Order: sequence, then C-alpha cells, then structure tokens
Amino acid sequence: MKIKIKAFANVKEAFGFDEKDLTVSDGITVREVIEQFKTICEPLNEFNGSLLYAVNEAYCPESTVLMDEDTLAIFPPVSGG
Amino acid sequence: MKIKIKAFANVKEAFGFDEKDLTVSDGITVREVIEQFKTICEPLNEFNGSLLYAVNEAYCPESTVLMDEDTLAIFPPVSGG
Amino acid sequence: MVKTALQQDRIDIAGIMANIGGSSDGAVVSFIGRARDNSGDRQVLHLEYEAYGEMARKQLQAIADDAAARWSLSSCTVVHRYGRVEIGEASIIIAASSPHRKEAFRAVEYIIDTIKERVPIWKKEFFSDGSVWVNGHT
Amino acid sequence: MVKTALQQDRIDIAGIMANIGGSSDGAVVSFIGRARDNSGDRQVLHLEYEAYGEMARKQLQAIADDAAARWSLSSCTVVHRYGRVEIGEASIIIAASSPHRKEAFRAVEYIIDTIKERVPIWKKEFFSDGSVWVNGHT
Repeated sequence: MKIKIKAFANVKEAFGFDEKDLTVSDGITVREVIEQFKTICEPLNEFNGSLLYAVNEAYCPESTVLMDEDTLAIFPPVSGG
Repeated sequence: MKIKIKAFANVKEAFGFDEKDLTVSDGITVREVIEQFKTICEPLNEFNGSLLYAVNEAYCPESTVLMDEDTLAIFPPVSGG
Repeated sequence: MVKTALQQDRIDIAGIMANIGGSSDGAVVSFIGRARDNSGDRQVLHLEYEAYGEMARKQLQAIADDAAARWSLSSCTVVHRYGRVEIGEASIIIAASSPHRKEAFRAVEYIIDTIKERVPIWKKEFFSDGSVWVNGHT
Repeated sequence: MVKTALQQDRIDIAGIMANIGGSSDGAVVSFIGRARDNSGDRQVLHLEYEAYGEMARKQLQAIADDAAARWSLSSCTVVHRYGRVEIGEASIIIAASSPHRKEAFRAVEYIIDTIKERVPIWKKEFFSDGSVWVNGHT
C-alpha cells in the first residue's frame, strides 16, 4: 500500500525532505515506519522518545496501524504561540 | 476643630450633599461622627455596617480619631471596573 | 513603566495596545470591562460612574505599582472612566506586558479584582424607568 | 462566535479588539504573544514559524470551540501567524468576551496553554550567527 510521509521543523531537516510518498507493507504500524527511517537516517535517533505522530491530521500513538493512502506526519514537540 | 465631610453615590443622596464643612469637638472618632449623622439622616441607618470611610484619601477604621482639617469621606461599597 | 488614569474621555484601546511594552516582552495580557446592555433581566440604557477622584487616582496607581513589582511587569497601563459610559463602550482597560505570560495573566486579574474591591468608584445603571446604584463588595 | 486563523500577514490587533463581542458582554480578555529580542542571553534578530497548516487550523478551531463551550464565551478569536515574524510583532492573539470576567480569563489562559502543547507549529530563532529550532513541550 501507499502512504504519504510529512516531516516538520528539525525532523524535516534530519530527513532532508518535507513530504514523500512511500510504499509499505499492509498492516504496518507507525512504530515500524519510524524504526525503518532510523536505520537510514541517523539523526532521527537523537529525538529519542520525543517525536510526535499524526495520521491524517490527528495525533496518534506509535502503535497505530496505517491504512492505504494515510498521511503520516512526524514532528518534534511543538513550540508555537 | 473643623473637618470636611465628603459623601458619594447613595450615601451622598441620603445626606443630600456631596461636601460639607463641619465643626466638631477635639478627639472625635469617625464612629461618633457617623452616629451623629444617623440621628439627623434616617436613610443612613439602612447601610448598617456596609459603609466605608477614608480620612485624607486613605481607608480607615471607624475607631480613627479625627484631627483638625481632616477630610472624612463616607461611602458605600465600591462598584467600579 | 506604570501608567494609570481616571478620565471622562473614551478609552483609546488601539493606542494603548499598540504602545504597551517593548521588544523584550513576549506577552501582553489585557482586560477590558465594558458597559453591558443588561443587568439581571433588566435592559440597561447607559451607565454613569461616580468617582472620588483624588483618592481613586492614588488607589489605581498604588494597585498597579504593587502588581508591577510583585509580578515583575515591564509595563502596565490602567485607565478607568468616570461620567457617562454608553453600552458597549469600555469603562476600564488594564494592559500588562512581561517577558513570559504567566506573570501578565496573574497581574491583570489581580488588578481588576483589587480595583473592584478598593477603588472608590461607583456605578449607576440607567433603565427606561429609573436608575440604581450597583451594590459593590461588602 | 468562534473565529480562528493561521495566516502569514501581520495581525490586525486594533480591528480584532474593536470587533470582539457584543453589547451583552461585560468583559474582554486578550493575550498577545510577541516576538522577543532575546532568548536566554542571546540576541534574537527575527523569528520564523513553520506550521503543519491543515492540522494546525483544525487544532486551533477545536481548542477555541472547546474553550468557548466550556466557559460559555459569547465570542472568541484566535489568530496565529506563520512565516517570518519581526521582533515586537505579534505572533498570536487570543481574544475572548463573556458576560463576566472570570470565564474570559480562564478561557484565554487555557487556549494559549493548550496551543503551546498541541498545535503543530514550530518556532525558529534567528541570531547573527545562525538559527535554532525552539524546544517545545515534551
């Protein structure tokens, strides 16, 4: 299935992209996607535990199972205001 | 000695004046001034206990002893804002 | 910088908001009290505020100075009106700036609470068939 | 009436303050967050806010709706900027009106606290010799 990844702030800088289409296996979880990225993107390990996730613009836990055409956003703690 | 009385809001309406010069005996307290006014101004009794006093623009208790040329302000609970 | 005023003129809200604080302030909190068109179930046509001017000015300044010191505000402006105030108009504005927001929130709420307890100003509500002095705190 | 916006343009503070609420509101409370010229002991030259636009807009609206319902606000306006913000400029305004003041104070403070926890917007501080992303809540 196909999902879209979005990255923001210093996660975007670590990834080197702000948006990417990805083909992943059915039933994959957010955690599994992140683990895959960590192997190809060393700086991501520095965020240990502080990363936030949103699927289709709603916050979700790492255990969330992704569906076809989902958009997964990965970002650091927010600092607006 | 001479003192000045100021009255505000519904106390002013009860008194029928907003400012008055008064000759009083030395050593008189705020409470004694008020008691005198109550005998000549019946509506003042309706404020039982809620009146506030200021001598020379500073809040003071009823027991305050007045001095020559003091200004005694008498008013109801404030309602600004 | 603490500025307080008791005035008959309308309050220049935009001017006050534009000029409060400086470039080291991250937060501005303001409170505006406005004349409401109702009191309980009665329609209010306008308000009038009577003030013990000399004492009210001293008290406004003392309360704002106290709050500015206690919460380390970098600036604080308080303006209260007296005389006739039309429905929808501001009777009071309190604006405070500080590097961080918690201090400004605490200070502004303290100032309005304390003004309503201590500053010798009285509100009269006018209806189509008369008027009443508003009962304050006792 | 709840209005929220995420915009690049400067915030029209005077316009928002002039139009918030109606004639039955006795209280307007506002919070303005401004770009400060310092961060710790470093001089900040300007800020940039990055936003996850679609999600940030949904969150701003949800937070304002929630606060308006919880504290029975009669109106609430929240505007947050993204992109470059100069020192002294407002990055956010929250204004709420209600018949009485306590509700407006509680609501505005809740909204800014919750925005800083939950709305996907990130601040970058620019110095003469570089820039850093500001660490948010974890």
